[in-house]
Amino acid sequence: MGFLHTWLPYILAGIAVGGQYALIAIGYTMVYGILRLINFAHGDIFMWSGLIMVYLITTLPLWVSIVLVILFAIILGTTIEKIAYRPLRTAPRMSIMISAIGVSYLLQNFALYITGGLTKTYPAIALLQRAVSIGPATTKMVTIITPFLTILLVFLLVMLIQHTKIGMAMRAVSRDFETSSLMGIDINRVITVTFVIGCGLAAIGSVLFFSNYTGINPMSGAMPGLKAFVAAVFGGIGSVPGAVLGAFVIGIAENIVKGTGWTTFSDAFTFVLLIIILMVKPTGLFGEKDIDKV
Amino acid sequence: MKKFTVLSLILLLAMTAFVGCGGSGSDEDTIRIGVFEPASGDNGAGGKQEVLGMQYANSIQPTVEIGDKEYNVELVIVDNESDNSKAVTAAQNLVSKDVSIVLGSYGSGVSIAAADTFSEAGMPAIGVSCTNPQVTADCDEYFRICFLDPFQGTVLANYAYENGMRKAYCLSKLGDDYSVGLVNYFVEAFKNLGGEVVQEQFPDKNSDFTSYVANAKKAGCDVFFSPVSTEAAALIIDQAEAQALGMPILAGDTWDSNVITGAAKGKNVEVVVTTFYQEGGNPEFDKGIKAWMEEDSDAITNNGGNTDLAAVTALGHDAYFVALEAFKAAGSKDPADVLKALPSLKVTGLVCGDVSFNKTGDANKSEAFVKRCDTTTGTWEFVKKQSAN
Amino acid sequence: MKIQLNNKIKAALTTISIALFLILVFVGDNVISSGSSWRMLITVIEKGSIFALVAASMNLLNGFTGLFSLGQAGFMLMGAYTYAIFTIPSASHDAVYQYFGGGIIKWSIVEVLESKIGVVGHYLGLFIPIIFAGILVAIVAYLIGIPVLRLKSDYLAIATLGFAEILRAFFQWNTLGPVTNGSNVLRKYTTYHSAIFPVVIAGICITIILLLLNSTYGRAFKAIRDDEIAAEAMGINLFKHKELSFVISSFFAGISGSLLAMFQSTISATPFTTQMTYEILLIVVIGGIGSISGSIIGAFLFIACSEWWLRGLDSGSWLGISSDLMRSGFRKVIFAIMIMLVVLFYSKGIMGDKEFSWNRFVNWWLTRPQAIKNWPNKLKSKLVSKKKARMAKSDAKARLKQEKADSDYKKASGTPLFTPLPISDQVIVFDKEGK
Amino acid sequence: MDNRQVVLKLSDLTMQFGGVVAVDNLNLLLHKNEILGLIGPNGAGKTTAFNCITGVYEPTNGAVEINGNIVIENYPKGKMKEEYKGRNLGKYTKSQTMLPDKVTKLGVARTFQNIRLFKGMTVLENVLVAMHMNQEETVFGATFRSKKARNEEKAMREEALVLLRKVGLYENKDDISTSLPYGKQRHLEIARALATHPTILLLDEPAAGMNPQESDELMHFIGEIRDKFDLSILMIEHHMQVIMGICEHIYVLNYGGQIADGAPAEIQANPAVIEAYLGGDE
Repeated sequence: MGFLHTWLPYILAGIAVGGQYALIAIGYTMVYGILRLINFAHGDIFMWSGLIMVYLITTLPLWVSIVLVILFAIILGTTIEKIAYRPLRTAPRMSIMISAIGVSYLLQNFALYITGGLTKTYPAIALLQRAVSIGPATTKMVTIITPFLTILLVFLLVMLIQHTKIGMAMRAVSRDFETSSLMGIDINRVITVTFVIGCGLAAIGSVLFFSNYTGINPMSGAMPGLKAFVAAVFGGIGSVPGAVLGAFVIGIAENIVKGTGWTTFSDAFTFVLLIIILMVKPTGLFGEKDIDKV
Repeated sequence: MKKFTVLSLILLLAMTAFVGCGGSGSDEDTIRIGVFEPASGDNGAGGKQEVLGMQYANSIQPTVEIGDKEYNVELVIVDNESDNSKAVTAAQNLVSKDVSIVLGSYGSGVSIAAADTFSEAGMPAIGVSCTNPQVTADCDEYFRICFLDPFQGTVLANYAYENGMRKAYCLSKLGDDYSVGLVNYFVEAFKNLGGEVVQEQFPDKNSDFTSYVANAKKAGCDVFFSPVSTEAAALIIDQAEAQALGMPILAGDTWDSNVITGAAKGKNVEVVVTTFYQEGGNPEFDKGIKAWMEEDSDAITNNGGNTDLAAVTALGHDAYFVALEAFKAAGSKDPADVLKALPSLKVTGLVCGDVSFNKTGDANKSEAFVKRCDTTTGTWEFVKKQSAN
Repeated sequence: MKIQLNNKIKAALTTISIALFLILVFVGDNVISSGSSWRMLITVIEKGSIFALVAASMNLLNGFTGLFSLGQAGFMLMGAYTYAIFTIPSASHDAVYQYFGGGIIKWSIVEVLESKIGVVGHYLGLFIPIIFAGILVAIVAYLIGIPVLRLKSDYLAIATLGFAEILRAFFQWNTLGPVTNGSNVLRKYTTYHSAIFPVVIAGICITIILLLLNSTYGRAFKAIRDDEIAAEAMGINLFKHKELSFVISSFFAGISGSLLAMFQSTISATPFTTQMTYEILLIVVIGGIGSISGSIIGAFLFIACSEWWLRGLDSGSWLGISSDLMRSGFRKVIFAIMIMLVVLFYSKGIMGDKEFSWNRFVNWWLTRPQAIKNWPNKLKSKLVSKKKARMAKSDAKARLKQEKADSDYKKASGTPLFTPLPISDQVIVFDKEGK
Repeated sequence: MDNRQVVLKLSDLTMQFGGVVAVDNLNLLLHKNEILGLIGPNGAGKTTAFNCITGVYEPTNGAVEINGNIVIENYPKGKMKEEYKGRNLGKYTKSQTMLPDKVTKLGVARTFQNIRLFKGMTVLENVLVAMHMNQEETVFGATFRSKKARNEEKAMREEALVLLRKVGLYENKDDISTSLPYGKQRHLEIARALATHPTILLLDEPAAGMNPQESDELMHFIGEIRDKFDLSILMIEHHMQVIMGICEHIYVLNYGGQIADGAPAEIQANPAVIEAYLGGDE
């Protein structure tokens, strides 16, 4: 009981932030699955979703704003794919990754310009920010809602991947890009859908994340984005359940590290975890080994 | 073909840039004051508020008479991005724009980083709200018009101890000279008084303060001392409310900002800060600057959306007038002459109290204002004047 | 008509231009007063040469060995700290390490040598810590390389990025405070006195990199970049050569870090973030992946744009244009857009993978009048070919539509669209090397 | 029986990927100065066998012996133990692998089915890369152009040029390797392999994509280099004309398994081989 009393707040915080990382990580893992691209701009799409919410809420009602934010993220994501990734699809992999880094740089700097470099306060969503007590710990409602919502969304996503035609096409493309296109699958459509799902989930993640940590500045997306990516690698990049599991592990571990006084290393710890997993099982928890073709 | 376009573009850029830069600088009737402040990054909000004070001062007093000649005063503003590595080039940029004196910065880290640049160029600089002792300690060119962290730390420790707090949780940001320094001086003073402390640091770009608040509760502290940037402050206040922190949050001058009052409004938290200026201390100034801001929507945006005054704005205003006095005393706009005139300068009639410099170039200040946030109205209420003894 | 210069002329041209450049820097540094707007030229040259070095070192890894590594900022950080720690004068220790009782290293290499052998010692004291910083970084890189270099492309990138972040946290660790001053700035250490210093050091280092690349080892690196499997079949030990490239690259990154420390005159771990690595990478891309001369040009352009030429965009008027849009941050937006344009439309960068050559330069210069004259025609033919491509594309689209209709028809008549692939449960899996 | 010395011996070599047996119990002997053919329909496991010999893959079971020494040996372990479908389980108990560069250093050079030249480099540089492994000078000496490094570099260039002259690429020495016509690229690959000073040469479909005249030339060329460089050659080839023309002995694979081996005439008459080819796609 004493243990729980001490550690419950950290675990709760870890689960909440883990769920939010999970929603971002799905975007990374799916895009990587299809395009073999670390979409470095994904974290910034997440940040922009938060930023747009700040501007929308001043004139529009909450629910409309949330829907618009999700739409915005989807449009932003697919546009980036069309402009910055699609033309480079046949180029060497390094070029497309550099393009992703360039987009990330642009999104951050544009946010810097729009906000004037100031931190914006995320609008209070009463439902999410209400304080609740669980045993000895007091926390925000969003902490409780996040894991359930995350798991629900992931369940829906897995159903989609498993049982719909587009889901099947996605699996096929992730298996073998070229053969799939020869088989008559519309690759562009699959990629667009992937970005739609990834960015939509990131937008939902941004609502949850920024309701919990209410400051948004141009760099707000960088660290969560990086951690979500690590979560995706941890779980075996390409695997949706793996990414979710990885995200929860990283969220909880990070908070426990902070709780034990190693606060200097709370971010670095994520990377230590990453390097350990890459050394022990380079393909992550759920990833599958494969063979280089000679 | 491609190469040609790129190269000609580059050449064009280079040439025009030279022309563009070379064109300015020989205007006889203008005197330039360099403003070395962050407009982005961690301290962007504070930096902008500080610049507002200077701009307002410039609007009410746009000229200065040196000898018998009247000069127009022009502010040359450069963004140091709250980043120590960008600060050096930003400072060099200012120096190269033929300014006569530099004002700033808001934060200590960038000022320390730029000190050598100013020193090499023989450029006098007046720190506005950079409170870390290292800014002026080894730099003859740097002066400042605010109090110092050892003083502020002691004041805060005294306040805490006098109000029955015995165990303090101190949170600073990694790599931030201001918060690390102030926490250090606070801890020293608080321990001397017989208090007990728990110290922690959070990394750059951190936005999750849940665990730090939980740590403070776990350790059973009486006060949460976190003199960090306003960005982090809003997040800390938020978490304190969410987890029912149950102890007052104590901070230094950076927190004297409408960002904090905005964040704390309607929340069940107690926020106490020490600062340079209390709104209402000089009604004429308050009224003037508010009217000025209301005319300019950009100014309101830069002030964070309303006209609530931050102490740094008042300090910025004062810095501008100190600079004008320095010109008058020097009788010249040559940086070397201004530098010679500064040590013996005495300026009165400022909003944050008279300014004179001691041997290291720091202003002689003996009192700080203690303010508490009224969470129902979202404004600051004056508590007391606190001294170091 | 193509002009071929003989080697003697080329060597002479190179020597003369380097000498002229050094004289320019030296004279400029001493003549241009600090109040002049031309002073920024010297600043840009100083910082530019430091970034040229680190970009060249990154190019050695990314462009010549084909290792996508993103750890450069971490190694620079380490180099900067190593240099700073060993050159803080003993008199300043108490002031610098004010929270750590003056630190535990109470001496400075510069002072020790100066007291022993005078002025020569002072200058020697500047060089030794730089080399030492490079060596220390190289050793750490060697250790990091053992596990990390077994990883491929993206995984390698993310692991090196992770190590850079770990290094940063490590240097900020309070427990190491007596050495690293925790997360506080290090300052007061000895720096160079003339802008020519970083230019010369960076120049020497870049020359060494070029020499290395033109040796048999350089060829082996390029072979690994072009085709790992074929390189291995040619008897090239992949791991040994990757490690070699990684260590050498880190060595120079460490040296550029110590130069950066000298340039900035204060150093703290905070700015050495992933963002900094990205910026170095963008320099490499702008200059051309696989071209050292490209990295040098890229570095000077990047620094000049971000620190000097575009600054006007932030303050309301630039090149005589003024606009309300131009407020704080506008410079960076324009800059980011420029970079994106390079990445998307000039993906080979300024130099592609070619090095600067006098022959090409002279011929390029001589053909300019003709090229300018031909420009309208060229543009026209380009437009025509673009139009053709567009038409071909729409044709292809129509064909695709037809095919789809066919396949729909087939589907309706019972032939499956594609054979479902055997995919294990809910897991999407792929091979590492996607095409 | 062949009395020449055995330079390469594959014993029960088996390679299984997941549930697919790509090479099934291959036993093969290559004698000194012999030209050996390895044929079979597409997907028969020929290239996989090459990859096992050169260390690119780790075989699942079996051993590779070079010049009388076992250099690679393996047996099914871990998950593979249950999944293993091949034969001779338990016969091998040692696990010994060798990286491709080490195999090359032992004197086994190879070419690739889908030409793998270093695309950014000139013809001469491609050959020079292959000589790098014999360089004794350290990276330090090479960078700073020590006397030793200069001498080595000079010797390498001379040797490379000799080699290029021998394979008829001297005129193309400064061309970018990938700009060469297809046939010359094949020649360059062989020259590059020769530059590693091999005793055993593995050729993976050297005549692929060549017209009858070119492949005829190639056939003579292979015979020539065998004599000039004192080589033992193992080659995979689809062109029956080439195989039958120069090979002394032929092994036939189908679905990973070895279905026949013998002299060219025997193979041509072998019903199993005819069956495999008619049933296959080649």
